[in-house]
Amino acid sequence: MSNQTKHTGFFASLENSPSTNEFIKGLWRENPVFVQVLGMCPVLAVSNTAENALAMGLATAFVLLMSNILVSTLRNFIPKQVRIASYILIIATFVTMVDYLIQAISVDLHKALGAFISLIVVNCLILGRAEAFASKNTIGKSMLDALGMGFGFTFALFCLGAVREILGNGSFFGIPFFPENFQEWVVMILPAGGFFTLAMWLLIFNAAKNKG
Amino acid sequence: MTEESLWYIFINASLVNNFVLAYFLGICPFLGVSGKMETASKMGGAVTFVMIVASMCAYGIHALLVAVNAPFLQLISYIVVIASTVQLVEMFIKKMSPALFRALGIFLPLITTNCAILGLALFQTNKGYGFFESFVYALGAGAGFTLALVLMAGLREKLDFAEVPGIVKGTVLTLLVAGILSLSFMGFAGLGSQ
Amino acid sequence: MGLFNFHKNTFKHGVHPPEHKDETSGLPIRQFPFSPLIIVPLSQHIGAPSQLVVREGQEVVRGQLLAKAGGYVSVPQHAPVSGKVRKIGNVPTISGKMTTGIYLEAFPASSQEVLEGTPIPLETATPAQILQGIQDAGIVGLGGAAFPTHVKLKIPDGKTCDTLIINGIECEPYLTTDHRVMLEQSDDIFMGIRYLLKSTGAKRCIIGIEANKQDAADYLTTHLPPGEPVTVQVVPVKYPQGAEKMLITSLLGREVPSGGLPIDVGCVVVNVATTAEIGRLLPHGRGIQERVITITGPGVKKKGNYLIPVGTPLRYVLEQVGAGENISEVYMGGPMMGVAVSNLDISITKGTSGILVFTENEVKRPSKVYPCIHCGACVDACPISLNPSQLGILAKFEAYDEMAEKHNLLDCFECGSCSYVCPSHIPLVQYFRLSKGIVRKRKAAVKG
Amino acid sequence: MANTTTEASSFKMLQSMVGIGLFCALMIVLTFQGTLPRIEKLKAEALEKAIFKVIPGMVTKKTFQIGENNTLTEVSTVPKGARVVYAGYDENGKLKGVAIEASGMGFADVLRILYGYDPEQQAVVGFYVLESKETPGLGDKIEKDDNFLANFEALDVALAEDLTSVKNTVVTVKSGQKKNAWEVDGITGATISSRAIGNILGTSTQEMVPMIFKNKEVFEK
Amino acid sequence: MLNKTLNISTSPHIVKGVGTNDIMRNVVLALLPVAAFAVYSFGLSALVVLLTTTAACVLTEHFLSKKTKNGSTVSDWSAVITGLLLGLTLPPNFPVWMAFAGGVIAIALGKFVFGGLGYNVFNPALVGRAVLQAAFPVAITTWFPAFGPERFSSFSVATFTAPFMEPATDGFTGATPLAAFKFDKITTETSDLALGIISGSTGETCAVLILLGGLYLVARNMMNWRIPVSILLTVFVVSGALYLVDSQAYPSPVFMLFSGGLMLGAVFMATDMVASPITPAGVWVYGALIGLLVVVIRIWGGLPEGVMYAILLANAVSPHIDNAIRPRVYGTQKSKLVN
Ligand SMILES: Cc1cc2nc3c(=O)[nH]c(=O)nc-3n(C[C@H](O)[C@H](O)[C@H](O)COP(=O)(O)O)c2cc1C
Ligand SMILES: Cc1cc2nc3c(=O)[nH]c(=O)nc-3n(C[C@H](O)[C@H](O)[C@H](O)COP(=O)(O)O)c2cc1C
Ligand SMILES: Cc1cc2nc3c(=O)[nH]c(=O)nc-3n(C[C@H](O)[C@H](O)[C@H](O)COP(=O)(O)O)c2cc1C
Ligand SMILES: Cc1cc2nc3c(=O)[nH]c(=O)nc-3n(C[C@H](O)[C@H](O)[C@H](O)CO)c2cc1C
Ligand code: SF4
Ligand code: SF4
Ligand code: SF4
Ligand code: SF4
Ligand code: FES
Repeated sequence: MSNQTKHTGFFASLENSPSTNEFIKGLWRENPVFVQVLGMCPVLAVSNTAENALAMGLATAFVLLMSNILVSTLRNFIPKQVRIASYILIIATFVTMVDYLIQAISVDLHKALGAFISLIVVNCLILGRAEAFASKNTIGKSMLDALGMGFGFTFALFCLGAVREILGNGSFFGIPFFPENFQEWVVMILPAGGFFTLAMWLLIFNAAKNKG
Repeated sequence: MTEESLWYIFINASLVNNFVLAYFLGICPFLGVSGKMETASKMGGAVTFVMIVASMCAYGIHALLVAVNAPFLQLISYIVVIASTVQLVEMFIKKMSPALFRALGIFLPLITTNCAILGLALFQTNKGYGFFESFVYALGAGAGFTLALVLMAGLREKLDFAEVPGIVKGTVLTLLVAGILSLSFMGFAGLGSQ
Repeated sequence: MGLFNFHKNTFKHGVHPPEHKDETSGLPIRQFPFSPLIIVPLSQHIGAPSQLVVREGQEVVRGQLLAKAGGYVSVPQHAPVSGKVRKIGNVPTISGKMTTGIYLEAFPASSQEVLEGTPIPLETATPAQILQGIQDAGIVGLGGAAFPTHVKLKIPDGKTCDTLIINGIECEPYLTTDHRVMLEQSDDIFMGIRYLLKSTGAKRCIIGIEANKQDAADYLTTHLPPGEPVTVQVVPVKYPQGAEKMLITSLLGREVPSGGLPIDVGCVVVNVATTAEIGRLLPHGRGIQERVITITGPGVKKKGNYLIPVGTPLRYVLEQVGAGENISEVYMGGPMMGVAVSNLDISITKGTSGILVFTENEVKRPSKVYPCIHCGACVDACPISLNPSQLGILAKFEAYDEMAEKHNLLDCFECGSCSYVCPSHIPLVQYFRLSKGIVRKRKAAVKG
Repeated sequence: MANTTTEASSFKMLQSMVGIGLFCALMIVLTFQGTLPRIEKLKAEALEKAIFKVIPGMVTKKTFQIGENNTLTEVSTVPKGARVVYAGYDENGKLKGVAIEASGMGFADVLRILYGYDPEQQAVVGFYVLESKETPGLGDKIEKDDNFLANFEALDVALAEDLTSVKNTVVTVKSGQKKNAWEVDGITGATISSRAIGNILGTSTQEMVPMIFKNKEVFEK
Repeated sequence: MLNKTLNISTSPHIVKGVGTNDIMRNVVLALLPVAAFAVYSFGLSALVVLLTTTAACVLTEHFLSKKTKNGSTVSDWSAVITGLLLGLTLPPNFPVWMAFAGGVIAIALGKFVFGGLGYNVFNPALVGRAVLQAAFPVAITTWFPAFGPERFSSFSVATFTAPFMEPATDGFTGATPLAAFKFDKITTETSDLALGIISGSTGETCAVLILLGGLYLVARNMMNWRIPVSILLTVFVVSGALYLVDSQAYPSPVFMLFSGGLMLGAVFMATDMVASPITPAGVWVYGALIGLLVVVIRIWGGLPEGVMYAILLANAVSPHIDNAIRPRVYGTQKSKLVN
């Protein structure tokens, strides 16, 4: 726990410098998953292994970054009435691109992530940041915001994926983590395990918050 | 593809592979709108309705995209067409049945860009369902979503009057209940496969 | 469940606490000694307190008016003994509040002759005159509620009373006053019934008696005055059969609507002791000065049914019946609904039907309260078919409005059956009393 | 859009939407075109790998489309919606086996498998799971459990005398109770999944094996 | 002169004797014969499983309640029931470390997070079992023959598996009657089923003792008889109807009643009042729902047995049953429904 407190302190000191603030807040203080509880579906669905979780997190972060950049660039050109429609268009475009890119990297990975790549479109984190931040801020700030939120999201997904894979599969990034006849807790990679693991991480966050 | 009877499609989408509890689709409304039974059942109705509309749209668009050979437009066209169709239907309902609109109205805009809706459209396309199969699939997915939401709401209303330890209160408790519900739904595994 | 709702000679649900009636039911009513000091509170009934008509130092004769009715919903008080008004001042009451009362010093040598008044002749009196006579006699419900009987007997415009029900149920454990009254005062009862039938216009009268008082039922049946529309009906033993709503359902299969009164289903319910009092007092124009009280419980040596002057201090009563220092709790009334006494200086009132004395042995109640385990015992006990379990949980979380709006809190008539059966020892009825008070206050605040 | 928008902003709206639309379309098409070759290549490789798995010893493959009346014609690309089988040959061009796709309901969802049939041995000679949502660590033993996979090294699907059906339908039996060459030894704890495989193979071989056997020469051309 | 400070209490001043802890203690009592038979038929391994789950539940309850409430709540005996019942639903050769984990999960996840005794919305023992079944599906479906000759002299090789390690599976795996029927259409003699001459979970095998325990509790008014009656009746009627339609494809209703965990579940687990509806009419609906789900899962589902899932699902429906089915309040016209 003392380790935990130190971390909070470390992050807190970083937050004092304004330029890093936009970045750091998404990692910890406003973590989209653990604090804001946004975009839960991919968090639960594709966090059954560390690899999937990381890939999904990075894909989401990429879309977030690109759409934040574009939205922020165009923020003075897009009329208010068609704002949301154009954001959706932009996001869908980047998601389609990511979808093909991942297919081009590995068919297996694409199969594992399934439809959830496409579902990044409706992840409210992305639309939310576009609407709440990028449409009002400069490109630089929006980039930092997107990176912070994106990495915060990836970090959270990774936390879930790591726990679920280690316990549920006895491995970490596909590499065996335990002696040979370790008994896997299959429940962890089942849907119920997703709920339980997320609940556990939230519990830890709550406890840390109450302490700090 | 094996022959899947319509009945099986329905059971599969609603119970065996429940959208919320097995596929993790629509988790946000599941966590957010399951506090009260009344809102939960209305939300369920609204989602089912939008699912059917979305499913029909997706069937049409898919046929069109196959015809013009432009698979890369799938996602973008699904989302745009579903969103605008729901908007149109919403306006239509507002005109035709103000009562129904009042019941579903506030939920409709929230749902349009919900991942359960888009997920349904994508899955039915992946599975290669025909028109009737898609319709039944949407009906089953909606029923399953409603069931999960309504069960959760009942439990949460009961838990409003329980001495839940402070640290567990809120989202954590909801997630734990969802986990146990998800375990319970595993009892339906393989239903219809025998 | 409507299909199974046929009339079964009793009401739904209820409980069967151990009766403990044998200890006193065979003991005839005996006159209790006069206490040297009698304290008559001016507020012994529901409604406005009576208004003094005597001064300090004045000498009064037994049965003389001490205070007149303080309004329509009020009754006068009469002197329980011949003696001297020593003081008019604050007296403690069972609720813990103080009220004005008259301290009477009994004349030690007095013959305690009762003063005669203006008789109310049964044959010639109009219903209004009978009601006036009942009020003037100071009669209130002796069944426990102490509600002025003449108010209850006044049939509202547009309603009719077809059945007069005489409540001889006495479902509270330990108590046997009504039992003895039925065995010993049948003439007064039948006379009272005549007055009541006349004043209410009812066509018939049913005396309801529980099966554990078969002797009383047989006695009354054989002595029924011929040609009069009076019958006796025996019902199974079950608490709270004596509650008027339950009794109406048991005898007639009618249900008093929620929030309504017995007259809404054409009934008036009067306790047997009240009836006997009416039958005894009205022909002589007298006022009520004493009543039958069962004194019982493990803490009492001389158990029995006593005719005790109203206003006798409780301490005096207990000393006379040999209650020792081992007593732990004293209740006015029965164990299910009676009120625990904190102060032995209070005195007997018209509403006192029993005095129950427990020693430490009986009050070693399980003190640990467990959470509700949803066993459903309370649901199976509640005669109103409420859900005490849910109400209890809501009360614990102070959701009073939800209790009233969704769970019919205000229909609870505080019989205590739920608390009695609850294995988790949750103070359910205690919660409900508080909650009802709060809900009523909130409602009043909204209205006001 | 019925509110008091002026001409100018209407025009601006249209302009920006069209602009964004064009930009998006461009991006998508570019990505699609850019990644297409590699995606196709990866997919083909994956398929190749699977076919290699189910037909031991094969070096080259040909794709045959199943037409109406069960006629087989060689195709170079798979037309949309067509049913195909893959024939595998060794370095001498000799037919080593035919890879057939089949599917059926498993424990959790539809199972899709590929199996290799050798007309010479009249046996199933290889097995590969293309798609499965069976429980990890349990149902997924059907693709990992060596004992189970060993069932498919030579699973008897010999034809009956009249050559129109398989003599003994493939079936899964309880673990450790395999007695005949056409039986699949089940997996304890994954009875349902392993039985599903038996059923899928039984149904598919009854349908496909006589047809393929009949058309043996088509492959050997 | 009488000079005594009196206690005051509010009415009613008497209470019926039975307390919640008495009820719970009696349930334990009623379970003991079942447990004893389990040990008799499966031997030492079963004993170890039962002791482990009970100890795990009691210890977890003790530590958690000590931390959050004012003092330990183990004295109410409810944790003992949870532990015993959990043990009775596990295979006799279940590894000890898994059984212990199950006990901790049953109390922590099944009871504590909801606020402890009286607040759990699911049956805690079954929550424990459901997690175990999902976590270790192989171990929990590896059965052990009853009345093995060496059952009192040696343990199953799986029993003392090192923590977090996979249990070795010995050659002892025998199918339960339900699995035998489902996969091989083999039925088992009814008398064997009733008397428990079969393999299965530790405590589910002897229907007669389970029924006797239930009768004892019903006689002492500590159990709601309507629940087991409505469950068993529904299973009998529905499976009987199917059997009449096609006696080849569907098992006989008697077989359905006496096989698997139905008896134990209907008598001791569905009757956990905390997670079941409270009104008599509601309880009939609840029982019928469980019965129906059991038949559906057993006959058309993928799993051979569905009692646990049926009860958990019905637990989840309970609040709705309580909400929808209310007795008509005295003096009101129709049952007051809250929408
Ligand atoms: C303010 C008030 C007004 C009442 N008005 C009437 C009435 O008009 N007619 C009547 O029969 N009873 C009336 N009652 C009496 C009650 O219905 C009931 O008989 C009394 O509270 C005692 O009954 P219980 O001992 O069963 O509670 C009234 C009671 C109160 C407190
Ligand atoms: C729970 C409960 C139990 C009662 N039991 C009796 C009883 O046993 N005998 C009785 O005369 N009145 C009993 N009452 C009072 C009656 O409801 C009713 O007020 C009384 O019979 C009317 O007669 P009274 O006004 O002459 O007292 C009971 C009331 C309640 C609420
Ligand atoms: C969480 C869970 C997942 C399961 N997954 C599978 C599965 O993927 N494949 C399967 O055949 N059985 C699965 N089962 C069912 C049982 O493990 C097992 O197949 C069934 O009880 C028959 O067991 P037997 O082989 O001992 O007869 C699953 C059960 C549970 C509880
Ligand atoms: C008849 C009866 C059956 C019970 N069945 C269970 C059970 O199946 N599982 C359990 O954990 N507790 C059971 N209990 C004990 C108790 O209700 C349980 O610990 C609570 O659910 C905890 O709040 C039972 C109690 C009774 C009286
Ligand atoms: S789109 Fe809606 S449902 Fe999906 S993550 Fe966002 S808020 Fe939740
Ligand atoms: S779109 Fe914005 S406001 Fe809506 S849920 Fe997402 S982040 Fe919240
Ligand atoms: S006190 Fe109220 S809730 Fe309790 S049993 Fe009596 S009427 Fe019902
Ligand atoms: S009797 Fe007590 S424990 Fe039982 S349901 Fe009622 S309130 Fe709960
Ligand atoms: S509903 Fe939230 S991401 Fe699916």
